[in-house]
Amino acid sequence: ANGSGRRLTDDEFERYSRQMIVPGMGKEGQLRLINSRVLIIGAGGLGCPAAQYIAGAGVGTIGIIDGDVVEASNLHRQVGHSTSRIGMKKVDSLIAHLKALNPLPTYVPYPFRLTPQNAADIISKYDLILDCTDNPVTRYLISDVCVLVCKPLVTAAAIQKSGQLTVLNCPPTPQGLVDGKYAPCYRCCFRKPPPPSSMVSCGEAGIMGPVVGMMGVAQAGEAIKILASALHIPAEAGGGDSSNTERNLQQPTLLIYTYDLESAVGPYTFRALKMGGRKRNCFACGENSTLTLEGIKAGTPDYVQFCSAPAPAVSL
Amino acid sequence: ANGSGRRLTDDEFERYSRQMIVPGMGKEGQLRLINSRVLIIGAGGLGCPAAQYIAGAGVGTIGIIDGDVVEASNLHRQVGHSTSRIGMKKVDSLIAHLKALNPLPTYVPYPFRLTPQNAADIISKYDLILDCTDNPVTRYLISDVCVLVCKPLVTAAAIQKSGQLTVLNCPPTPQGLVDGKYAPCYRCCFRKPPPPSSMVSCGEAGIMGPVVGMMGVAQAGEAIKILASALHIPAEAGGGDSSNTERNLQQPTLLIYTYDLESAVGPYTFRALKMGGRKRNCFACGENSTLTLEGIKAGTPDYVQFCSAPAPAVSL
Amino acid sequence: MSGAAESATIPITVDFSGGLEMLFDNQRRHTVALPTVDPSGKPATVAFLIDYLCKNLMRDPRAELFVLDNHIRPGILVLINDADWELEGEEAYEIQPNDNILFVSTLHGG
Amino acid sequence: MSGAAESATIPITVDFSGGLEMLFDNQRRHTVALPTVDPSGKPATVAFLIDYLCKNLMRDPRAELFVLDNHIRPGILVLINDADWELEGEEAYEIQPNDNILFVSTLHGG
Ligand SMILES: [Zn+2]
Ligand SMILES: [Zn+2]
Repeated sequence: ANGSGRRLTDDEFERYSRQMIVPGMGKEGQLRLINSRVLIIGAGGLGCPAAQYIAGAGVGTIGIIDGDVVEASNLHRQVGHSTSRIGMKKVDSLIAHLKALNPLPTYVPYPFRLTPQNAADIISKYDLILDCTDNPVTRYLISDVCVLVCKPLVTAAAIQKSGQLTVLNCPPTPQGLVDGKYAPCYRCCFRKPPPPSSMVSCGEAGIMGPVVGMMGVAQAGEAIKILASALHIPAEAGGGDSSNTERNLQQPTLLIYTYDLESAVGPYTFRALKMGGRKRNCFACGENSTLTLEGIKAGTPDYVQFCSAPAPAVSL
Repeated sequence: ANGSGRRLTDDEFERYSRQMIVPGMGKEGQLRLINSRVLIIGAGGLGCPAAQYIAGAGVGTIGIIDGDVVEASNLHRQVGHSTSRIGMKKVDSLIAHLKALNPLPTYVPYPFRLTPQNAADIISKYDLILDCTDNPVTRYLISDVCVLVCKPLVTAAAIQKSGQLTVLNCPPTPQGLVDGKYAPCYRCCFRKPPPPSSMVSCGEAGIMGPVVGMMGVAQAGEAIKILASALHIPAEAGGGDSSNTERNLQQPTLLIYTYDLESAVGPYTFRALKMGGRKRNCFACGENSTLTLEGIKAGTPDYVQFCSAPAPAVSL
Repeated sequence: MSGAAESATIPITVDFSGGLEMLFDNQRRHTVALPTVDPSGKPATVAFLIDYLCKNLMRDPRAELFVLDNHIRPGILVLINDADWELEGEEAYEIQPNDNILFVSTLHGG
Repeated sequence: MSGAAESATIPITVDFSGGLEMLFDNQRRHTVALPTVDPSGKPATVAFLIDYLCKNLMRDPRAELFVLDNHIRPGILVLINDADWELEGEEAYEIQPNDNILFVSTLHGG
């Protein structure tokens, strides 16, 4: 994916000139973006702003998967949709917006839910995955498949006045490789889901638009830098280098955004938390993992059951 | 601006429900937004994402001022425009996008530049100002007028891989009042512009889309919290309280975003810097200030000259 | 309270984020003077801190949103001075003066 | 160099942001062992640090992008431990061990 053998067109030169002259991007970085394939899972509050900047930057192929349709109550934060497209599949609505912004990329719509049955086929077609979903069942599924098909994952979440973001499995390392220092997967960082009773969706708990917007734009930012600088190519295979520690990949940062309605931006608005590396005993990427693509397709693990462990009947 | 005497319509209830249920927002916060007037100065890389979330949240009146037209090289970051609207005034292009997102607010287009002659008339019609411009001449003008007509200002800037944001003059305090603790203006924090030779525009130096996008969304976030929680109403006049220190307003935070193309988000990506309060000797808001609206209109100070102090003929 | 040694304490800050602040007076940062030793006389660990917070700082009856079976509930990250507690020894980590302990519930909305 | 006392030094970190890092080896953070006293024997201040950085750390000939007339150039903020140096005494502030000094050029693009 280094773009050799392809030149930029005049259209591309004009459209991308302002980011190509940024030190560190250049024609090389732009060609890497053009030759890259990004999958955005979820076309909601995270996926809309993320997709705008991914498309604007000129990523060559952009897949978007979501089974929902646009509702009026989405529009305060899902800025890639519109009032006239209420009732339309979110995937089609968002792609209509993105095509108007930048007609050059290839857009691939998947107007249905990601499932254990279709996940590997879809995810394996892309170079980098953005987790813009809204539920732990899908989050664990995405991460497991990313481990098995070796894809870097930029994951984010937001609810009410809090947002979180982290870069996982980057560069991707085969399952079971735990010697040395490798980047963790979602399960390494978040071993178990919260009990369902302690969870609420954005529909039930609410969400401030700029909170989820910040996280979505930040996801696009991380994706663009990974692809433009080839941070997802392991050092051995060329393109990266061994100073992974300085790149915040082996022990990635969990970014926390706390939006306080009663005070302006301040010292605690953003916190950068240091996560551990890949875990030897991780269910998905660890050395004795029994996780396989065939198993996932056949229903093992059972993601729904995993995320509905019994818990007290109260809600946070 | 507390919305008394006005009820939410069914349309509004449906559209804004997900943010109204966020603790601290409620119907009261939503009505304050609906009764508020926000002016966005600049419809570019900052103004586009800021406007999307300001409009989505339901701010009642949204003015947008910009004299430029849409160009292809804008579209990697100016996500409120589109390819088919290249050549159109940015103000009209952005408002077309915002109306499609949310038809309920009143949009007021100002398809020309902000000048010392028109600034006070326009700015005085709004409750809060977003500085989304791209040059110091306009930045100093905006701040000076905000001091004189008592408006809070959310200012941001971005270039290449760096972004900055701060909330100024909030709550607004009359010129010359420097006893006690009052919020600073732009000149209190940034006394002098850099020499022109050390400055470059986004056109010359380049800009990564997500960098300016993050700052624009963050501006919307700050504006929404100020208006929804009435942080811009001084304690004496009710609506605020005296714990201004905890609100990061008297000594505001300058947020710095550093986007490193070669490493993932990390401990130094965001920094929160503590600025001083209002300065006794500030040219604009200090106790012996001679700045007046009449003077500004008549050409004093000369903003262009102020921002072109002689300097070495090299560029950063 | 209830017989905790009143003698020496360790000054620390405890932060709650991601919604957990609702269980603790809606306050994101608490300054805590933690007893230097636990009731059995051993140095104060994170495990003791969690128990101490439930008994002394929690203003919400729903303790099960913070602890389950005497351990921090799944879906809550514990950060010791901004690093995942797994890098520091988890529950067994001995609290040091001026430590910052952050409890943050992981989010899933989007 | 040039006769600076080689004896005692103060360990500090110096950060550059907003484009200034380009003048300093494209590196955002530098660990600096600053002489405890300036050439005239007075305790090291921020003014001395600025001079020291120009002479010892700058890898770019365009010093005028960092200093003008022996002072930091307009449009650069100086932050001492994350606070505007105007809160700390500006150039006269005496550097303390482990201080973090950040130089950031103010931005105007948008
Ligand atoms: Zn793992
Ligand atoms: Zn001032």
